[in-house]
Order: sequence, then structure tokens, then C-alpha cells
Amino acid sequence: MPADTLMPIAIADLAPAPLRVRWSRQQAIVNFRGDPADAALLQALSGVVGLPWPTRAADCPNDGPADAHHRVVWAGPDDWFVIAPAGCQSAMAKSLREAAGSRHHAVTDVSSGYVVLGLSGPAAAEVLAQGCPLDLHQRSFAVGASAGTHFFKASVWLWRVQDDVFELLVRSSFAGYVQEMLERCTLECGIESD
Amino acid sequence: MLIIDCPFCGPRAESEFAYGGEGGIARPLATETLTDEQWGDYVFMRSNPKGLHHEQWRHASGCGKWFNALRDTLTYRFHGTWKIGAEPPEAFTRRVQPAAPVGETVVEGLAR
Amino acid sequence: MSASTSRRLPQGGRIDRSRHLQFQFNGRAYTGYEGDTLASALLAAGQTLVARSWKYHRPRGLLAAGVEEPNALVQLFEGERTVPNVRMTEASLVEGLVARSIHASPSIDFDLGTMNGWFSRLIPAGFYYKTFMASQAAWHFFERRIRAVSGLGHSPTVPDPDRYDKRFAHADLLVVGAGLAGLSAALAAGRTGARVILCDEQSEAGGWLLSSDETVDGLPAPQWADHAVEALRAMPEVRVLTRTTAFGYQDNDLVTLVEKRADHLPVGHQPAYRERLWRVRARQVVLATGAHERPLVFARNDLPGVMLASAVSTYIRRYAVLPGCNAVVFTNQDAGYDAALALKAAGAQVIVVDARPAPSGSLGARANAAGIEVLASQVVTEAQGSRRVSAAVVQTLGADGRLAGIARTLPCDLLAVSGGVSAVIHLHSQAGSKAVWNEELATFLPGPPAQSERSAGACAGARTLREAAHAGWTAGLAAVAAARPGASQVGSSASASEQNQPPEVAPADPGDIRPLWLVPHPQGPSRAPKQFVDFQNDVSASDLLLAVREGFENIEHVKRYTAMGFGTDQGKTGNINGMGILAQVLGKAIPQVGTTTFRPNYTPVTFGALAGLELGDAFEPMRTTQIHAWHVAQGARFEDVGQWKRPWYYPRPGEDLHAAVNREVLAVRHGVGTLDASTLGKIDVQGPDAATLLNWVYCNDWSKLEVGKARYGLMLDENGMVFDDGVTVRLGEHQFLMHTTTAGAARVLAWLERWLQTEWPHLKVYLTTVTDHWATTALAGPKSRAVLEKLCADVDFSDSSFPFMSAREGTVAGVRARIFRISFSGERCYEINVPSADGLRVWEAIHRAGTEFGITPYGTETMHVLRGEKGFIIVGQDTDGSVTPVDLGMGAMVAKTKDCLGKRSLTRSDTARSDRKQLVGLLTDDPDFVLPEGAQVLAGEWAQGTDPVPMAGHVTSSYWSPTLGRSIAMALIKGGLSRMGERVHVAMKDGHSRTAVMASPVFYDPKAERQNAS
Amino acid sequence: MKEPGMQKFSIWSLLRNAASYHEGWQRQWRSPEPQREYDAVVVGGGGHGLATAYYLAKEHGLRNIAVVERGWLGGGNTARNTTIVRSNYLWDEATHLYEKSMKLWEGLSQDLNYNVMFSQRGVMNLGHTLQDMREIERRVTANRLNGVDAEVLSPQQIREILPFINLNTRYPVLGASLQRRAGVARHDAVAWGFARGADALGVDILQNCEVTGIRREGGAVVGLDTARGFIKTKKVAIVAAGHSSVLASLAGFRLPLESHPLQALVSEPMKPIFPTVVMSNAIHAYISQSDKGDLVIGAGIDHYTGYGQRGSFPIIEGTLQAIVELFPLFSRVRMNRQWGGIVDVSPDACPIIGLTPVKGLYINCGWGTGGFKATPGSGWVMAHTLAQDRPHRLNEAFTLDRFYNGHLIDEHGAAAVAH
Ligand SMILES: Cc1cc2nc3c(=O)[nH]c(=O)nc-3n(C[C@H](O)[C@H](O)[C@H](O)COP(=O)(O)OP(=O)(O)OC[C@H]3O[C@@H](n4cnc5c(N)ncnc54)[C@H](O)[C@@H]3O)c2cc1C
Ligand SMILES: NC(=O)c1ccc[n+]([C@@H]2O[C@H](COP(=O)([O-])OP(=O)(O)OC[C@H]3O[C@@H](n4cnc5c(N)ncnc54)[C@H](O)[C@@H]3O)[C@@H](O)[C@H]2O)c1
Ligand SMILES: Cc1cc2nc3c(=O)[nH]c(=O)nc-3n(C[C@H](O)[C@H](O)[C@H](O)COP(=O)(O)O)c2cc1C
Ligand SMILES: [Zn+2]
Repeated sequence: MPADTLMPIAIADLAPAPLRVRWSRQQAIVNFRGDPADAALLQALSGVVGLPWPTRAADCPNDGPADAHHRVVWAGPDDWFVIAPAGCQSAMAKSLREAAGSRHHAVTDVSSGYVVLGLSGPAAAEVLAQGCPLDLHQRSFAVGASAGTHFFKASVWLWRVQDDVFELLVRSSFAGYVQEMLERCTLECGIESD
Repeated sequence: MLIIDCPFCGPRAESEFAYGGEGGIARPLATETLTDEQWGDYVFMRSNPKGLHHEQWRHASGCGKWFNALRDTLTYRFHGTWKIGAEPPEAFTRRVQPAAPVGETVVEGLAR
Repeated sequence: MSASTSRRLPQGGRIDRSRHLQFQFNGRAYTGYEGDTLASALLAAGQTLVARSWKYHRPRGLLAAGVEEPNALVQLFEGERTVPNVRMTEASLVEGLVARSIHASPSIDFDLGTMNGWFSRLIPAGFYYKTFMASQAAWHFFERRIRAVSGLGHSPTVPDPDRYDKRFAHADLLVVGAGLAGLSAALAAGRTGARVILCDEQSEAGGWLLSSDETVDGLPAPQWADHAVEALRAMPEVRVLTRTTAFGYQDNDLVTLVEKRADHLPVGHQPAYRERLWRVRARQVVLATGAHERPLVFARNDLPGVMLASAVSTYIRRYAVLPGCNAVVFTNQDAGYDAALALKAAGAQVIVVDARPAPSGSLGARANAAGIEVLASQVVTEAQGSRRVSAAVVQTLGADGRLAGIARTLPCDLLAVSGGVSAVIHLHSQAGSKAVWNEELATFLPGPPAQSERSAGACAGARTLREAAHAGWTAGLAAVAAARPGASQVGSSASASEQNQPPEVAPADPGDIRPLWLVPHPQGPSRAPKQFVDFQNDVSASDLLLAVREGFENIEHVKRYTAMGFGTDQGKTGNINGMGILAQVLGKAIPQVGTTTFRPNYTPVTFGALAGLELGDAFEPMRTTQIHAWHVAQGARFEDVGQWKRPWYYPRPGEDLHAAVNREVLAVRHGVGTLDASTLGKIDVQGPDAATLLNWVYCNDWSKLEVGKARYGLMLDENGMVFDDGVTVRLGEHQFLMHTTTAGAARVLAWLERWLQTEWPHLKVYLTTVTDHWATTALAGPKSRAVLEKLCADVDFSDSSFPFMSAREGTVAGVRARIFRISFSGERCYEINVPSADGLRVWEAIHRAGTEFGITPYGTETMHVLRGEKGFIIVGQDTDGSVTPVDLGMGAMVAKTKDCLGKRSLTRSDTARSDRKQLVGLLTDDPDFVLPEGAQVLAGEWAQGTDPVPMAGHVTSSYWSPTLGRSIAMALIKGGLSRMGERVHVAMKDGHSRTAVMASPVFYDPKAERQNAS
Repeated sequence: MKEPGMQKFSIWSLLRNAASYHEGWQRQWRSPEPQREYDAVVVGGGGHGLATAYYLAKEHGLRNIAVVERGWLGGGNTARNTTIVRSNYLWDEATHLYEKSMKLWEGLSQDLNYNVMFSQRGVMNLGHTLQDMREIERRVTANRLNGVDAEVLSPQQIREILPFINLNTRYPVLGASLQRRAGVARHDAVAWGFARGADALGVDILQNCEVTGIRREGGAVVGLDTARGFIKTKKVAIVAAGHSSVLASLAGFRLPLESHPLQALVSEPMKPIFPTVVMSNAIHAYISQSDKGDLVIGAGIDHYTGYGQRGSFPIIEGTLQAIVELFPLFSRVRMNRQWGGIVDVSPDACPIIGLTPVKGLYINCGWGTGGFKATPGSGWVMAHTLAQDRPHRLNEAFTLDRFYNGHLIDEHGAAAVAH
């Protein structure tokens, strides 16, 4: 298993390898559940993360690859993952709770429940297409789009950061399986791990 | 492999979904007042039609939501999906009604 | 026969004469060229006898040049890479290729299985239903012999060294078939910027163009095909896949392709994946799959040297091989004349026998002009020769369909046959569309499409290249318009130089066809020499007649009775002729007879390609906890529980399972042990209605559980049967943490979500899975508290402030932890939950702290014994989907004051019976004897000779208890709860029984004092 | 009705007919016109329906009976199954029913004078987990006590029979149960043999005769509307597998069934290599080799309902994954054809055989993924039920009532090996 590293992937790191793989295990991941129809709530949440709060999978805001510190992943109509730099999970959970106030909501720290997998390079979309039924062509899955789907038999959340940079949210206990499948399906294009 | 239109995520591959059987079966209240027949009817009896079927699915590898669908069990074509609690599509009202449960009046000489 | 390349034409063809390839067939060495197929190379070498037939072992030659070939099957390659039943016509020649005829023993030249005349007459269609049935033993005797002589090639005998990958692909348009129609469609669509995938099963694109002597856009047809492919490859959104067969048109426009990537490359130059499966989802599909020519059905039409006319053209023009020097072309349509022209141009003698009164189209006219002799209104009634055709018997066929005049014999070494074409409607039909019979063309053609497909070219009835070009072009444009309504130009790649109209081909008249299903023979169909319909399965016209005679009138019955169309070619050349014959016999029209059902696969597909990469350890996800590496390092043996790998036991050197488990059990009972319990399902239940939800899904009551306390729950399905259990902790007024079984976690979450979302959406509850987030160490044993106190300073572990069944937060080894005092072993136990990223660190710290107490890791087997001693159940082991809480002796848990899922089922008349199977403990009379799990408990005593022996239940769990120094067991036994103390007999497989006494399943510490022992 | 009698099949009749170029064979069954009225009508010309008619005529002396079939006889699941025949079920009720069937199988070719090619080559059920092995142990001991042959095999013993099996799969093979009397049969021949036998006893087999209505008066059946006209009768047996719910709805009641697509596939034919039948419930694979040489492979069930006689592609992929995982030598073998059937799945994986809320109307359904093996037994008890207007002892437990009183016979748990 590749060593723990911090997300996000800095584009400058990218070597010309067709596929570069990076696992990030230390980041803060907080699950937020609440009412998507409550505009004030969304406003407040957006304030917490400093990003627009998405209401559909097609929007997956992040504050840019160069200094990205946050992602908000739409995981269902009332279900989101906030991904933030390592160590801030408690603070993030607290801010989210405060933003929700007395409304019915749920905040759950799942930082250890998931790992983020970065896939980059010209082969990234092709490699994903071996195990994921989504159409990942730019015309259908543009930069900033996300989706809940599966990669082979692992359920994942997937979003596109750049043309050839994708990130996947993978359940921790499936990380070994996903890595195994990556190794199996890249025998021709090769794989480079950080 | 079917394409299923999740009301929340749009059309996606069948492999992302879990089938949840016949839809629209309300769980009876005051179950202790039911006869064994009425209870058995609710738990086990299904319309299982050949043709339009009201059923439920869950976008399991996706948004996780359960939703309703109207699907033709002969052609496997979907005639619509809708959120739980939302208005069904127009085709829904046109579908052949399932047979009456046991105990209700039986139409004599029903043909075709 | 000489092995020299005597039949190779001096020039032409798409072979590379500079690249000689050596290969072997049946042990003999041959040479061919790059660009050959095994078939063309053997034909070039003069090898006409290439196979033996399935049933009668008759000599067979090449009938076709493509995938429709029924005869020429070989065992391709040797050893670990061998493949049975490959059609020679599909096998690209490769250096060092080795092939053998299948199904011929000892050799194809001298086959002992050959059956002629009388003996083959003994075994008509379906003979085996009528004999070999004196007794089961007689049948088993004959069956072995039948099996030995059937089958075709040989399975490999060792695992496959190759790998196969798969991918999903999406496009605006998928074009299947890269003949002129398909290429035109792809060009038309591609130039609009649409995303296009074009695939063709052959080694190169072009289809019939590669066999044609016509011109397209002023270029020789094959050259035009090369240009077209180049143009397509230059378009960024177009993908051209050759050697790629669309083998299935599935629901909702999923088309499955298999790409053969390796077998045509020399060993050592092959890519990492031998084949690739493409699951293509296109908005629109154009089927441009062409047509297959049909043979004609006459006596002994299976002799080597009888070949489809289009195949003759293909061998001559594409492979530069002349299949015969003295040819008869037997046709009922103009297309057959193409072969005559090709033969003539290649220098062969040729006579055409035409069933029609006269040729009627452009090709006929060209043949006339070339001075080719035509015998009109004549048919070939029989082929002659022993291992290869030497003559054709020709006679006049009257307008009434009867033979007339005197037969005469035309000597020949090649008999080219052309009985009309069958459109390749396989994918169209698989899509659910209904094909329509076209009387004029004597073929089924596509009907209204059932999915987003449209057909173009020969598969839709086009008979000239010009028609095919136009149809393809139009279909391509229409498909793009349908794929992206409104968007005329998606992102144009069309440059001024690119053409914007269909490829230009000179007009031609295709002429007419005289359908001819069975050529009459003077002896009549039952007595004439065999007139083959399905070559591969040796089905002749007389078999079809026999089937009808015996009442098998439906085409599906005929198929199953005679095996017509059952072969690896699925009847591509035979089925329509068979239907024609049936129609004649039954006095019906062909559409009334109908086709059999077209099903995937269009051509056979390698299992490995369908299986892909998800094999071995990746067959299913193998889930492991964050502590897994530690278990491995400690030498743990693992057990599969759901998808998880859990430590089963940790043997020390010299220990077997029992020794290890005994040691682990005693360590927990007397000292302290650790279990990695991270795999248990964990669901965070939050919201003001959380307790209400729990009340619905568990049979017991949750309203009054205090914050910080834990409770065991039983979950029932609506049928009242236990399906999961676990401890749930109230973390806050509105927050619970639910534990599920390891294997049941996903099912329970889906179950809860289902009820919540579909039945009780008004409940304010959110469910979040936290299974992977928390690593759980169960620290069990009287010394557990002492260990924990060393690591955690901010929790008061006194029993008064932290009692059994309660929860605390604290810092363990520097990590924020949730600590639950719950116990599955009966001993004092703390389940320490930390974020799994810290799981290993904390686990190791616990082990360091516990060293002085002899801390011992234990696995699932020890966990089972510990809980067995305490009489705790395991759902799925002590229950099997037919067990209620009452049956488990836990009826008191079912709350009286509320409804819950499944509760009503418990009072149904049968479920409420008191003599159901109920869970009890069993103590064997022989304390050293451990009952086998699964053993049956008898209703009475063992009585020899009773059959069946009445049974009362079975042993669900059974162990050696090191704590008690005796065996213990649990069993489900009829009426068990009211039969405590009774002795029962338990049957052993060796025919004996053992006795045991029913007792409480709580064998150890019935007062539950150990949970507070320290 | 026709006069009983049929041409006897044997090696001698085959020889005699060969001499006359097979021009003298008779029809195996007639294609009669429907009569106005029958004493009893069986709806569904699959193996079960035809067997019902055969035993009604043979054992109960009813002669004025008809089988009505919407398509061609034997064209439903009978034409589509992987032909596994075994009787090693878990619960007593099921075991006795399937074992009755097994006994009939053992003399069926002789009884019907039709070689149904019942090949007793043994059926192995693999165990992949400790729990699987407990269940195997439980089922095998129960089988033996019930008079059904069964044994537990160790991995080594499995390897002796199948030297090429991969025991070290993702879920390693820990053992198996083996029933040696079990095996496979030629599915079409079963339908044809019963049809010929029934026809010879006077039964009218009416093909292309879909039932479109069930007429009742005063809660009792009075006749059937069919594609070939109205047929008067007071006794109707619905033996329509996947279509049972559709027919029940014509009679105004519902069944506890869901009809699902179940798929199967065959490889290209090969020389004999696979000597037995292997089923793995845990990884969903069922495989045998037919006498013709093709590997016959059963796939998993599609989770959604369907009447389309075809299923979803991922199921085929999953099935071949399991096959290649267990038998890596077959990786280069090629799949020739796949197809699907419509199986009537009941909540407890057991059939429903007996009376219905409508008088004179009987039902035989719910065999789901595994009723081929029961064909003769099912017909036998159904004939009894119909003739006597009450279930035979062997099918008493399989009434519709059990879904109301709770007496389910859950064959999912331990013996839920699908076929
Ligand atoms: C892929 C597959 C594999 C299987 N493998 C096995 C196996 O290995 N072992 C095993 O024991 N079982 C197996 N089965 C199950 C087995 O095939 C069935 O349980 C069994 O064949 C059912 O027989 P039947 O005669 O009841 O049904 P069918 O053969 O389906 O007959 C029912 C008949 O009723 C007719 N019908 C329906 N509606 C009407 C109507 N309105 N009017 C008139 N007629 C009507 C149908 O056309 C059909 O012919 C398998 C099934 C499938 C699909
Ligand atoms: N004279 C003859 O005998 C003869 C024979 C065939 C075609 N033609 C001429 O060619 C014209 C037809 O052109 P066309 O393009 O329609 O047909 P075509 O035969 O030229 O091309 C069809 C192509 O589709 C491929 N194909 C078929 N099924 C496939 C599948 N499932 N997957 C992948 N590839 C598949 C074939 O290998 C072939 O290359 C006709 O109009 C006719 O003039 C003549
Ligand atoms: C046991 C068994 C073996 C079969 N073997 C073959 C075979 O060798 N070749 C073949 O083409 N089909 C074979 N079939 C499949 C049939 O062709 C056909 O697909 C099946 O009966 C379903 O009918 P349908 O496809 O016409 O709907 C077999 C079917 C069964 C049940
Ligand atoms: Zn969704």
C-alpha cells in the first residue's frame, strides 16, 4: 500500500507517466446530513467551507488544484462529504453543527472511514473506464462533476478535478481491493505510485 | 444491463442499483387486529404482473435513495421513475390494476 | 497431395509476399504469408480435406471464408494456449502456428469413425431417444460410449496463462461492421464531430470491399477501404476497432464487443491482455453487418470442394488463392456470377449452372460478355467424388419445380454454390426487434427497431455496393441527428477537403433470385444420398422430414430434435434453408414457420474475456481492518466472514486449531485477550426520532434506554424470523450507535434505509455507516480493566461509575476513544473504539500494556467457544431464517407495548405453536465427545431399519469447552424449551448415535458474575 | 380422445425402420382440435403439466383430459434449464417430495419407453466457508436419515474426482456434499416422453392455445377461454411456472410469487472432461457437461422481476467469473449461446401444490430455479391432488395456506443451492 500523503495532488508533481496514483489517508472527512431545501442552511454551510454548497452531483466544488484545501462532495440529496486538510475534523464538525443550529441534521466524523485516491495522467479516464460504468468523456463528465458509482466491485464517489485528474473517495476497508484492481488493469499503461 | 433513471442522479447503469420488489405496498397499521389471512396477504402476496409493474429501486452505489419505478416486465423498459411521495407519471394510472387480493369479490366470468 | 503452394496465384491479394510464415497442420509443415488466414494458407497449399463431420465423420472442406464457416474447425495452438473449435477462416496466420483437425481419429485422412450407408442410416435424428433404455445400467453403459464419440475439440487441461481485460465505453454512435455500409456510416457521422466507435470482427476493415473488383470513388474497392480507415483514424472522436466482434445486443442498447488482441501476434510480442471485452453504451447503433451467402441443398453437397461462391471470390481476390481450376458454379441468383468472373479472371475453367431461366442482372451480363458458359434452368442434383468433388450431376429443373430431361455429369474440382443471401440480422433480433420475411430477396430483413438501432447495407437488403454506400451514409447521419437532437455539428472536424456525400459507386442491377430450398433428387428426399442442411451437426433434409413425420412441426421442436442450428456456427449457413424445407413440407409460408430465437453470442466468446480481471483474490473485494498486517505478522489463520478476512486463530509453533483455541480461551477466562472486532457493522443513528426507528426495527423496547447505556437487540424480518442482532449504544438523547453482525452490515443498513425512506419518511433520522471509521479492540478477561487503566487516565473504571452495558469517552494511548462495556465472552470486557487510522497504534499499545498480564490475541474460533460457553447465539449459525425470538428462548424480549417489524407474524397459528424447534443446550453423556455441528437429533431412539428416521432437530454449535473441561453444544430441537433434562439421541454419519441431555445453553457462569470479575 | 396405443421404441424398431428409410415412423403425439368439454384441463404444457396429465391418465384413469399450452410443448423452463436432478434437500417435507421424484426418474425411461437420458453421474455442492460446511454436514446427515444417499467430501476427495479444480479460490473450497444418484437428464426428451405417453393414453395436447380467461360460477371453475376458443371443464390445474401469477390473476387471486429471469449458457462442445455436476451456491456457479460435449452452466438469478426470457449481462459475467475461478482450465473455452427462462420464485424456495380459493382450480407453481428435478414427482402428486380433490401426503405441507399460518419450509437457509 502506498505511503500516507497529504491531499490534494499538486499538479506540479505530475510526472509524464500515463497514470499516477496517490492515496491520501490523513485528511479530514466529515459527513453532513440535512435538508437541501433549506436555503439559509446551505448558505451557512457554504460559509463554513468557503465554497458553494452543491445541490447536485454535477457540481463538485473545490478551491482549485494548486491550493485546494476543501472539497464538498454531493453524496445524495441530503447527504454530503466535506473533505478538508488533515487534523481539522473536529473543528470542521463543530462549525458544521453550528451552521445547522437547531435544525434536524447529522454531522459525523468519518475521516478514518474513507481514503481519497488521486488518479492523474492521460490514462486516468481510460483506466477508470475499466471498472466504472459512467461516461467520463469531457462532454458528459466535465471538470467539477462528481458521481456516486462503483469501480469494479467497490462503491466510490468520484469527481473530476482537471481534464486528467480524478479523485475517488473509497471506503478504507476497500482500499486494498481498489489498489489491487488498479494494478491489474494497468499492465499496459503502467502505474506510478507516490 | 438496464439503464435506470435515478430521480436524483439521472440515468445510470443497472450495476449501481438494488432492486426492491413491488412498490406501493403500505404496511398495515394496528397489525394485531389483522387476521392471519390479511397479514399473510400483506407480507407475501404480490401482483407480479406481466406488463407494467410498480416497483422500487435503490441507487445503492450512488445517492443511496429509494425511489419508485414503473417498468414493463416483458420489455424491461422503464416508463418512469419518481421520488418516494412524489406524483407518479401519467402511465402509472393507465397500468392494468393488479388482481384483487383473496377474500375480495371475485368477478365472475372475467375474460381477457 | 503436395504441400507446395501450388494454388497460390502469382499476384494480387492482400497478403504480404515478403513475409513468409511457417506453420503446422496435423503435424505437417506448411508456409503461408502474412495476411493469410489458416484457411487461405491451407487452401493455397492444396489441402482441401480439412475436417471430419460431427456425427458421421464425413470428409469436409472449407465451405466459407468467414465466421459462417461450419466445417473447418481446428484445435488451435498447443499446450497451455490451446483453443478448441476455432474456425480456420477466422484464425490469422502467425509464425509457428500449430493446428490440428478435431474430431478425427486417428487422422482426418483415415478416420475410423467414418460411417457410411447403412450404419449412418441407423442413427437418424433423435435415434438415442428410442433405444439404450433397457435399464439405468444399460443407459449408463451406452452413455459413456456416446460421450466418447461426441464433442468436438479438446479443452485445455491447465490454467490459462493469459489475462483478459474489460472496459465500459460510451459513444454517440456505435457502428457494427466496417464494410462499405459501415464505413460510410462512420464517415458521415465522424465528420460531424460525433463520438463514434466502429468495429469489425475481421482482421481489417472493408468487409466485402476486400473481395470486390469494383471501384469506389474511383479507387479499387480494397484501396478505398484503406483510405476510409485512415480518414476515420484521423478523427479524434472516432475509434476504429478491428478483430472486434459485437457478440450481443443486450437491453437498453448495451452492445458487448470482444476484441481479439493477441492470437495473431507471434509469441513474445503479445500485449498484456489477450482479449478485451467492451461494454459499449451508445446513444445510437448502426448495424452494418452484411449478409451471408447460403449454400444449396443437394445430394452430397458436403463434399470437400463444394464452396460458397462468395468465398471463392474472397479466396481469389483477397488471398490470391485459386480454390479450383475446373469449376462449376451452381447458383439461383446473379451474385453467384461474381465467383465465375473471379475464377475466369484467375485463369480457371468455369461453367455456370443457373436454376433460373436466365441471368438477369449486371453480373450475369458481365459473365455473358466474358464468354462464360451458362446452363440455364438447370440444377446440380448431386455432387460426386470420394474425398473431394470430382463431378456435378446436372439436370433441368422445370418451372413446376420438378426435374426434367436427362441428367448429365460435369467433371469439376470445385463446385461453387450460391443459394441466395441471408441478411445478418442477429444483433437486430437480439435487440428484440422482429425480422420480416422479404419474398423478393428470399431473406429475413430487419423490421421496426425495438431499441436505438438501425440497419444499413446488405444486412438491410442492399444488394449492390452503391446501395450499401448510400444506406450507410444516410444511416450515419440519421443516427447522429437522433443521438444529439438539435446539435447539428458537435464540434466539427470536417475540413473542406473531406467529402460530404456518400462514396461514389457505379450503379448495378442485382438481378432476381429463384428460391430453391431443396434441390430435388430422383430418389426422393428420404432415400437420396444425404442432402445436408446443417453441415456442422450433420443434419440432412431427410432428418427434417423425419422430424415432421414424428410430429415435431414447430421450428423450435425441429431445432431441438435434429440439432439444426445448435452448432458453434448457430446455423448461419443452414437455418434459412432448413426453414425453407420445413415450409415446403408443412405447406406453409416461410414467415409462418418463423425463425428460431437469435441469442447471444453472434460467434463464440472466450470465457476468460467474460470473466475479466476479477479473479483470484479480486474475485470479490477482500476487506481487511487496519490491524490486519499485525495479525498476519503474528501468524494468524484467517476465516472468511462476508467479504472480510478475520483472524480465525493464532497458532503458536506446533499448535493445531484446538490447542490454539484452548490456550486462547483460557487466556481470556483467566487473564486478558484481544479480539479485532473492527469488522462489526456500525451505524450512526441520529435525529429526534432515532429511538422510534429502533423501536420499529428491533423487537425490544428502546424508548427508556438512558444516554450512555447499551442494550442488545434482535431484528426480525416481516415473517417474524430473526435476521440480525447486536448491541446498540445510546450516545446522546438523539444519537445511537448500532452494531450489526459483520456479514449483515450492508443488509441491515439497506433494510433500515428502506423502511425509513419508503414507509416512514416523516421520521427525523439520519443513518450514517461508520463501520470503516472505527477500529474496535475487544479487550476481554478479568485483567482487562488493569490493562486499560494503564492506558487511559481520564475515565473512572470503577464498576460503580462505569458499569456493565454502558459507554464512556476517554483517551486511550493518547487517542480519543469510545469505550463500551459490553461482552460477548461473558468476561469483563471493554470494546475500545478509535478512528481506524489509529487502530493499529492503539492495538499495539494495548498489547504492550498487557504483556505483564500475558495478553493474548484471540480469533473468531475462540470467540465462538467463549460465547458458546455462555449460550449467546450467532445469527446465521444458531438461526437459519426459520427461527423466531421465541424459538431462541428470548420471547420475553419482544416488547408487549409496541408493534415492530415482524411482530404480527409471531402469533400466526403455526408460528405460535409450542412444539416448534427451540434452542437448547446439549450435554453429551460422554463428556469427551464433541458432537459434529450439523448433526441431527433424532425424534426417538435410533432404530435400525426405519426409513425415514424421524428427526427432531439439529446441532447448531458444538465445542470442546476448555473452561469446563467437557464438550458443550447448542441445538434446535422440537419443543426443546419444555423438555429440559430429557435425553436425546444424536445421529452420527457412521450409522451410530450418541446420547446427550437437553440443558440450558448457558453452560458457564449462569449468574453472569464474570462480567464484573477482575 | 383417441384410442390408447403407441409404436414401441427399441433397437429393433429402429432397425426395422432404418430398412424402410425411416419413412414408417408415427407421430409421437397428435395435434388434435380442442373438444368442447373435458373432465379436466391442465394449463401449461411444460414437463410438470405433461407429467400431471400422464399420471392422471395412467394412475387415476382419467382419459378425457387436455393439456393446453400457449406455445410449443416443453418450450418454457423445461427447454431452458441446466437439467440438474437431485433430491438432497434439507427439510423432511422437501426431501420426501424430491426423493419420490428421484425414484420415478430411476425408472422413467422404461415407464415412458422414451430415453430421457437420466445420467446418474453425481452432484457435488461445494462449501466455501465454515458455515457452508456446517450446513453441508446438517443436510447430509438429514438426507441419510431420510433415506437419501449423501456424503461429505474432503477437498482431497473432490480433487480425486476433479483433478483440475482450483480449491484455493477467493473463498477456498473446504469440502462438498455429494449425492451419487443425482445427475442430469435430457430436458427436451422429458417433455416429449411425457407428451407421447400422455397422448397414447388419450390426452389431447393443445399447443398454441393460450388461456386468456378462467370462467367461474359460484366460486367454482366452469371453463377456460383460450386462443382456440372456450373450453368447458370443472377441473383446472394451473401448471404454468413463470406465468402462474398471470393465471391466478385471471381467477381473481394473488400468489406469493415473483417471476424472475434466470439465465444459462453453453460452451462449444468438447470431448468429455467433466465427469460430474458441480454447484457452488456461495459463488454462484453450476456446471456439468452434456453428452453432446458442451459445458452447461447455470447463472445466478436476476434480482428484478421479468417475463422477457432473457436476463442481464452482468449476471453472465459474474457466472463465468465463478466458473473460471473454480476451473481455470476453462478460461480459453468459448461460450456458444446464452438464454433465459422465467422462474416463479416463492418466499421459502419451496413449491406451492394444492387447492386454491376457487373450487375446482388447483395450482402447482413456485418451483423457481429448481423444479426440473421434480418433474415426475410433481406431476405424480398433482395428478393425485386433482383426482382426489385433496393433496397427497407428500404435498400436504406445500399448500398456499402456509403463507397465512406461517408453516414455511425454508429451503433458502441450508439447501439454497439454487438448482
Ligand atoms: C436457466 C434455468 C436453469 C434451471 N436449472 C434447473 C436445474 O438445473 N434443475 C432443476 O431442477 N430445475 C432447474 N430450473 C427450473 C426448472 O426449469 C423449472 O422449475 C421447471 O422446468 C418447471 O417446469 P414446468 O413444467 O412447471 O414449467 P414450464 O416448462 O415453464 O412450463 C409451463 C408452461 O406453461 C405455459 N403457459 C404459461 N401461461 C400459459 C397460458 N396462459 N396458457 C397456456 N399455457 C401457458 C408456458 O408456455 C410453459 O410451456 C432451471 C430454470 C431455468 C430458467
Ligand atoms: N457478391 C457477394 O457475394 C457479396 C457478398 C457480401 C456483400 N456484397 C456486397 O457488399 C455490399 C454490402 O456491404 P455491407 O457493408 O453491407 O456488408 P459487408 O459484408 O461488406 O460488411 C459487413 C461487415 O460486418 C462485419 N460484421 C458482421 N457482423 C459483425 C459483428 N457482429 N461484429 C463485428 N463485425 C461484424 C463483417 O465481418 C463485415 O466486415 C452489398 O451491398 C453487396 O453489394 C456482395
Ligand atoms: C441443457 C441445454 C443444453 C443446450 N445446448 C445447446 C447447444 O449445444 N447449442 C445451442 O445452440 N443451444 C443449446 N441450448 C440452448 C437452446 O438453443 C435454447 O437457447 C434454449 O432452449 C432456450 O430457448 P430459446 O433460446 O429458443 O429461447 C441448450 C439448452 C439447454 C437447456
Ligand atoms: Zn441516485
